[in-house]
Amino acid sequence: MADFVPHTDAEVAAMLATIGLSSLDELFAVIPEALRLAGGLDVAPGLSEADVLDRAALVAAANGAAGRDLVCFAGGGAYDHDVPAVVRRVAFRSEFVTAYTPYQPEVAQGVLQALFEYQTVVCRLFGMEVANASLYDGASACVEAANLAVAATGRSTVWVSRGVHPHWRQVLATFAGGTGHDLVDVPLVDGTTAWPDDVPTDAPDPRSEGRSGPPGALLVQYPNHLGCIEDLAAAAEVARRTGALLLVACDPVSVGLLRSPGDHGADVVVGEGQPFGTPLSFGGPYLGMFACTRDLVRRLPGRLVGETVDVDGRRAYVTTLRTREQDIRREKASSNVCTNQTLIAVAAIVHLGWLGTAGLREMALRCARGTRYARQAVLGIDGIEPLAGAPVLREFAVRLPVAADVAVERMADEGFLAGIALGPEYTGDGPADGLLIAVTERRTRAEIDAYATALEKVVSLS
Amino acid sequence: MADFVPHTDAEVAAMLATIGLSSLDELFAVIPEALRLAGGLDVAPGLSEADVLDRAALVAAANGAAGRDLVCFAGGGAYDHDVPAVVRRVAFRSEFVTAYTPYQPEVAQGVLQALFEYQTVVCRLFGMEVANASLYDGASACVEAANLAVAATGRSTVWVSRGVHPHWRQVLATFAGGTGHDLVDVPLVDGTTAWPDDVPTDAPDPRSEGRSGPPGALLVQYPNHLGCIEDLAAAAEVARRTGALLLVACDPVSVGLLRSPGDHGADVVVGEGQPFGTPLSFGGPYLGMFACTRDLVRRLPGRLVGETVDVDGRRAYVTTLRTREQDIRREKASSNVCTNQTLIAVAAIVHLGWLGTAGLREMALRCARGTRYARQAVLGIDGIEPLAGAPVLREFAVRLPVAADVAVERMADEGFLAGIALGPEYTGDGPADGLLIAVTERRTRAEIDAYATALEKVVSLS
Amino acid sequence: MSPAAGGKATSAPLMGRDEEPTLFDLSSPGRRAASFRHTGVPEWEADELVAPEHLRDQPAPVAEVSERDLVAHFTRLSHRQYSVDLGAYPLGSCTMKYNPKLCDEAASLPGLTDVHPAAPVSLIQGWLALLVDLEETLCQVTGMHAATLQPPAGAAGELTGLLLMRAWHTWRGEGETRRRVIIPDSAHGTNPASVTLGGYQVTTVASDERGCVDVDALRRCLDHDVAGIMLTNPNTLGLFEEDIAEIAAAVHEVGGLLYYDGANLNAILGVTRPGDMGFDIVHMNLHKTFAVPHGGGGPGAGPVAVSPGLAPFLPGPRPARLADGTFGWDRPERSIGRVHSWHGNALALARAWSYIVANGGDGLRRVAEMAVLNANWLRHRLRGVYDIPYDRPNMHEFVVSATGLRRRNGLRAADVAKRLLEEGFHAPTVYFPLIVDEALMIEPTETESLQTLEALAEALVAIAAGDAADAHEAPRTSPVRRVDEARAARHLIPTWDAR
Amino acid sequence: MSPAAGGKATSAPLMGRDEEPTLFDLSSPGRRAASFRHTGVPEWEADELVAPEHLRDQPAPVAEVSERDLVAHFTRLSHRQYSVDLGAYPLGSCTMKYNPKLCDEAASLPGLTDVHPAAPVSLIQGWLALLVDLEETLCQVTGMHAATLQPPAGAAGELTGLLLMRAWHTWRGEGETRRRVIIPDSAHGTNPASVTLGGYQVTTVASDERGCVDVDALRRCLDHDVAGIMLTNPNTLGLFEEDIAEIAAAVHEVGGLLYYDGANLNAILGVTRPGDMGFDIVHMNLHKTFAVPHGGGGPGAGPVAVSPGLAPFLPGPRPARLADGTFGWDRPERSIGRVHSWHGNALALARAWSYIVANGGDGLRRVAEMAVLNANWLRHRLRGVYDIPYDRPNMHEFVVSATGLRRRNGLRAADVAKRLLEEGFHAPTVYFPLIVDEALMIEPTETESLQTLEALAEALVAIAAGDAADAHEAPRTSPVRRVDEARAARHLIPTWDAR
Ligand SMILES: Cc1ncc(COP(=O)(O)O)c(C=O)c1O
Ligand SMILES: Cc1ncc(COP(=O)(O)O)c(C=O)c1O
Repeated sequence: MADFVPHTDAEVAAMLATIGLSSLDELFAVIPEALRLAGGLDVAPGLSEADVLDRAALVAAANGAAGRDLVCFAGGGAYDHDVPAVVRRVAFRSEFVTAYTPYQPEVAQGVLQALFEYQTVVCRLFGMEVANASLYDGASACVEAANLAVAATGRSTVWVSRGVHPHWRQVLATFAGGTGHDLVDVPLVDGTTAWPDDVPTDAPDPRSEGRSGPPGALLVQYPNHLGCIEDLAAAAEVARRTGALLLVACDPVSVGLLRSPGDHGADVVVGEGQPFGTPLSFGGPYLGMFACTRDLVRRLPGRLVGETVDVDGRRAYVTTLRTREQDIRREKASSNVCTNQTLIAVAAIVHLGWLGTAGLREMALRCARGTRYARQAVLGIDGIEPLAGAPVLREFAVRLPVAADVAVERMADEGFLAGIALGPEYTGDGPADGLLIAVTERRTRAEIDAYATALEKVVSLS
Repeated sequence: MADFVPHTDAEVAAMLATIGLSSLDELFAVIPEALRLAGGLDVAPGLSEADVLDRAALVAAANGAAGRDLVCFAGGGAYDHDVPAVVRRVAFRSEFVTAYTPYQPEVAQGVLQALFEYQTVVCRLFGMEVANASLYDGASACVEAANLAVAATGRSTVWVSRGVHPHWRQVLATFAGGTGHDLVDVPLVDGTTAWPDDVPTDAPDPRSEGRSGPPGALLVQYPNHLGCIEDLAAAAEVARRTGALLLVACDPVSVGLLRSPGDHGADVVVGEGQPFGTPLSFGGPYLGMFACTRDLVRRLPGRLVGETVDVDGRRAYVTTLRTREQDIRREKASSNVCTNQTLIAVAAIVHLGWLGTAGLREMALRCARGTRYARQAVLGIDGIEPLAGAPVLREFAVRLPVAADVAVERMADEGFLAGIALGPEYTGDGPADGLLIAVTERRTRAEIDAYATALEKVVSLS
Repeated sequence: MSPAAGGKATSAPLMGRDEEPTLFDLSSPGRRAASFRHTGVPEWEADELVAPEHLRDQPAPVAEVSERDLVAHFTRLSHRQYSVDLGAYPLGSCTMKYNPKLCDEAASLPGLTDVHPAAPVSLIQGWLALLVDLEETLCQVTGMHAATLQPPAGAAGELTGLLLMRAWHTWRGEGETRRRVIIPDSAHGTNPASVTLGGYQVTTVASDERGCVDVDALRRCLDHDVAGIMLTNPNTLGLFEEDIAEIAAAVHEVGGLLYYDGANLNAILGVTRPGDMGFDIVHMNLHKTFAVPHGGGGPGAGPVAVSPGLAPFLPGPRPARLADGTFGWDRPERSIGRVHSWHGNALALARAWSYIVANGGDGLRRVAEMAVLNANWLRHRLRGVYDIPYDRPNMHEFVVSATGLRRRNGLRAADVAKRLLEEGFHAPTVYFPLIVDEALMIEPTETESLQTLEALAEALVAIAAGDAADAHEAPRTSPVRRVDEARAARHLIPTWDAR
Repeated sequence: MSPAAGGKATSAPLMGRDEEPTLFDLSSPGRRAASFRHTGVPEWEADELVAPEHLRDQPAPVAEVSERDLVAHFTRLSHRQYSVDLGAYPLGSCTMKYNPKLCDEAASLPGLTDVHPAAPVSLIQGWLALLVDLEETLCQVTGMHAATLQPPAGAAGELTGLLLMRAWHTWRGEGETRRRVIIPDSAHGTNPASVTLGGYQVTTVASDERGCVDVDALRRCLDHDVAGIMLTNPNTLGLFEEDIAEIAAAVHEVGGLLYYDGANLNAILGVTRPGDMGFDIVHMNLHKTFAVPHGGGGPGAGPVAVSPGLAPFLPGPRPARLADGTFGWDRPERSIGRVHSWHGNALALARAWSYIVANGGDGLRRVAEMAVLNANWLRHRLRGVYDIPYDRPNMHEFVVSATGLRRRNGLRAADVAKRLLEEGFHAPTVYFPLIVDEALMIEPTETESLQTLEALAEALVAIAAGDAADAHEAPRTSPVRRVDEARAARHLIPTWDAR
């Protein structure tokens, strides 16, 4: 079995002697007899390194991997982008991987400066002034944004667009169980959020649902879960009118082409940073991006790196405004985030640095081109209709003539991960026929053509 | 296309201006017009990183890889050992990978110390006093050993056991074309070298082949190409009697169990270091190990790292005895080696450090056990006979009832790389029925059983 | 200003002590590293694809560097960063053990990394099997019944656990009446923060002179408005709460639940289990006990395991072993809902899984034994040099105090920490737990050798004998010296553009 | 002596300037890292497997360290090592360009790394295709007809080339009469060494005042006992041998062959070709021109390309494209035989292949252009500060001399080199080529930016203005300072056991 403990028998004996014990069991003498585990753990004996890697390989072989087994057209916050070699070779250097949170800045300038650069680029993409060093994922970033907004406005109602990723809304709901926030669901009309004033008269006014007060925040996704580009100007206007903060969950790739949420007046911009440097990874670790305006900085959740100098006047970085953090504020803290996703943020800044200004735009443009091309091909198939009319960028939703989950299963046999089957909140009471299709810069014309051909075949089976 | 040149157009223009040129073409004005390549290289346009990796993956898919596609029983100086993760993660850190030869020792202590440790372990394994920082491979190490011995003894005849890897003997022959060494082939009898005095009277005495004088060196492989353990004591005795140096090409894994060549009185010990830290790699880069006695150090080819101190008295390492080297001795040099295989030596010392004293022994023991088990199984098959009677350690040769290359092809269909088909120098004038089979610590009983079953099937086909 | 020189290496400590330029300093307009694959997709222009009101006027400025400069920049930054792979990291409460390289490799297999989280179950049988196996093993290790692997860190696990507590009380009709959660004064800061975010009020219970929960004080806090108690055992002083059975009984008696903060689980692997102690909810920090590397501040993984009664409330969907031997998703009956965008920090979970498979049951117990042996040996070694406020057999860590030193030599805990950097070790955790004055919390972990402990002890002894003026200069060996934290907060520069 | 502390990091320059213990210092009897897979093979004892006369009495001592200490040891060593990935490396003649990370990845695909070199052709179609493609491309780049990829480094390529020369002359019946090979006095040391090992005598031809081969002097050397001439063009001064056509004609006229040392090929990629200049045999250093990293001293790859007449002599077996579109091995008719155990440094070849595929024809030309632009710009920038003995348009590198500096300030080339380390750059090649006094040979390569060149120039200018006493102290920033090379040679300590 692999063994990572250096102690030789002689050393153990000597150490026990030093501390006046005669057996290892005596180390645990303070533990009441009744609580001690008799017979040891019922966990299989350890394996050698080679055996562990063989077992892992068996497990890995039992999955359908993008690239290896499947051509991926699924997205929904988890995109099949190319990750350049520099990310794997540089961001995952062991100094970054095996460091703790930078508590001793004198010997942690590597991580600190990388985070400072990451924060800078996050702000540039989102059009914001401050960004934190990361949160867990897109969902937790939404939760923290809502918490911030409620605290800042003193209003516990949050209007949440149904265009926000359903999982993120579910996570918001879970944590609202603790905070007591009142989440109000705002429907989509033809693909984009119908804020109360615009809602057709026959739709229920979310504000009329009883217990809700005026909103402390509006949360909208850009582009939204159906791939549609939300009208942020309109959202900002509603926020202004209601006195709410505008929270935007923003795809960080799309802003390679789209105007930034900050430009539209967003107060907090969050996002899922997975597209930068992180493979699909079965959903994690991903990267919660979080940025806000400067006047909200004292409510910023998580860690923040700032620039300063050392005693000799050398430029240096350090985690700052720590008085916001849970280890100092304890029960008065407005966030409990401690360990975050620093390494994933480092991977993101390496990937972003590789992309550069022109490359990020090109990446977004290529996603948009592939999406346009695929959308044309897919909508050309008999029986497939668009699910929403609003313009899209890198993802689009369609209605199939068959149940979407069935189509996805069949498409897997054809070598494609066809997309994500949409839930009834998007397709209504009818058949679950909604499919969300994402096209990244990796997808070739030949792959898209083959996809459309396969999809045509698959949906024509009864 | 991937582009590793940083120059922007503006920078190129500015630089040209500084040096007083108006176009890039003018940089090459000194090249006579007639020699300039019109129309550029007929090499396909560059590809993006992702496209290059895709192309490489296609190429890689067209091979039969050990582990992925085949269970490997081939050896012959290229063994399918487990390489622990530490080698890939630590030896291939970019500081080691992207450094040049340590010309500035003050900033090259990393490579230098690693090589010093490598040299130490090579000496310990081989029972020698000095080792160099590596040569290209097993073959080049044999060539350098022969060159050293000829120079040291002033005799240009080298007796080469036929038990030495045929490729290595071929390389010896190639380079003897330049040096003019007289290589005398010494046959095997029942698997081990029959040095002249022991040669049955009906075999030709190698010394009687005319032009050859008394040998400057004897070169023997341990264990030899048929896997047999040579009697080094006997070889040493012949060397003593003839006044030749004893050169041993030694498998560095086998000496985990076997007595070291130095123990038997070898003067130079070389070896193929691939088993330590280097995957099969289609044959390279591998690692030429080279060690000798202290009194031969001034003839040691290649680089040598020595311990010293810096001006403050700190322990430090540096390449030493550089006056032996080609860049200083020029035409008087006895070796032209410059770039060697340093990184592979670093990988070897990391792997060896991981194995440790007990682990190296265990690795050798496990190879020997697997070999014993496989040999019993294979020799239990009808029609398969041992090719030689001498005891073996980690590899063995058999005679099949079918041509060995045919068996290898058929076994590939069964998922095995069955071994290496032996040439007529081992099988004689009859059918080419010799197969060399290696068993490493990776091979499980189940794999060996399946191999034997498949082999039985394969040899019973007509 | 002209761009900085990307090939100048004086910021690598090997070469000098200069500042490392930022990516933005290194940028030259028009320079780039990226290349994109050939796809054959029609090359529509941006304005053919996006309506003008949505289209950016200018590309978002990122940086403009060559791949060569990018690599050199981050390589030099890495040389400015301490890590476990360079040396010992006795950061109390953080369990900075060696992270086996084999776990890196296990978690980077394409069959694990390249799997979409929304793929149908037929395509994720390997992942589901791994997660179920990990969940079962973690339950075995903690003595619990079922677990969720979704929480991405310890604090997320805490909050998940508190929401489970709330859901349970609510389901039992006591959602409104149970308003308080008890926390010892030695608790980690995330505990009270999580309690607050869980919608509870914090009641702090004092530690007694032994450094453990004062059971009498605890009894005085207990009432039917108590939802539960959060403890870590061994506690943050590294001491085993010997009265845990009594505590559990008392809390249970008033209808409260016991929450176990698993940050210190490394001490008791295979020795005792939270479930056997009476805990109802347990989170684990896989990035401590199970060798998931810390990544400079994450990602980690904070699974939460529960007793049978709480299983129906776990977040869903949960990976499940189906009757036919395949794997699928299961949504617990009364689930509190998702706590993660997908299924948790899956690759971190895979690392932990591989670590457990490598160690096995016996290996895990040995981990605990050696962690505890190391910590006790080191405490003995430091006796008489540092104050040891609770000088009795500890578990995986112990806390010393610089109070005496401060009085005698003027050396504060922070000075000891900075001096230790000069001696080639990362500093212990300082000023935590809050109940110890000038605290230095030392956790050597099991992967450090006796010789390393001895060297660490020698360094600490030498530091204690040194003088304050000298220590205030420390560290003098690092690429930057003490940084001006006050200035960072006062003149906040959170981005390059804010300079 | 008790073992050293594996977790103390003061030898990492981030943390201090201490010595790093060796693996042997770190060893503790009985400690280990290795683990072996479960195989189920019967566990015979060693003495059941090996006869007593062959069996070792004691295990061969290697080292006894934990995986944790092993990793920390080599990680710290890596921090004591300069590399391209840290900064510029203007080491003349070595072409220390950035090695793209994508090439690392291409060459680590299991389908390339895990292939046995003796596998039958049916199992190596990918490898053979790659090698054939590489060979064809290298022929295109050099203007040659056929190539061998076997030689594992430049010097091995040289010797291979000389043996080809010999085989050709022998085949023509002139094996005995052609005894000399001509080499310019500016040649790299491997050239004369290879000539000697090739069984030839070296005739040195002087360079003229322009730094090029003195054609008249050459003519005087030429006779029918000349087997050939070895040149590099651009030569080691970085100057293009403009008279190459004349040289070629003269050598060919006496029946000699022209050998091209391809170490400087980076300068002329896509611009001009050795084949077009009249060369018959060309070796390439793929670890220079084609971005194979140097690995601290190898592995490299030194393919040799030849004109049609020499192709039948190439080492075999050669990878070949067969008539049916598949690939196989071919043994050239009059092959000199193998020059490598297998097929050359295959993974290095794969790296070079991927580099060429990435750059393409146009990219390779751009490489040459920018390499030459950089070198010329830098030469201009250093004018007036350093002596430039051959101050005319250079190619990819140029040579300056510290002769004047030495006279004025007492600064030698070695001092400039050591001071440059303090300025965050690797030193140029010093004291080579031999024909320049106090030579500093500077090759910036194309992957360094204008800003890096400017910083390098500033450093060199500042150094030239400094004084010798100060420079003699250099380097003061590195973990060790000037090392005592004389002592290393005098009291040779080649292993730990020799201490
Ligand atoms: C005792 C204790 N509890 C909880 C936590 C929080 O864990 P995390 O940082 O993973 O959120 C930590 C770690 O910092 C801890 O030490
Ligand atoms: C001009 C020249 N020729 C030949 C060589 C020898 O190449 P290698 O070191 O690969 O053997 C070198 C490199 O050192 C060189 O610079």
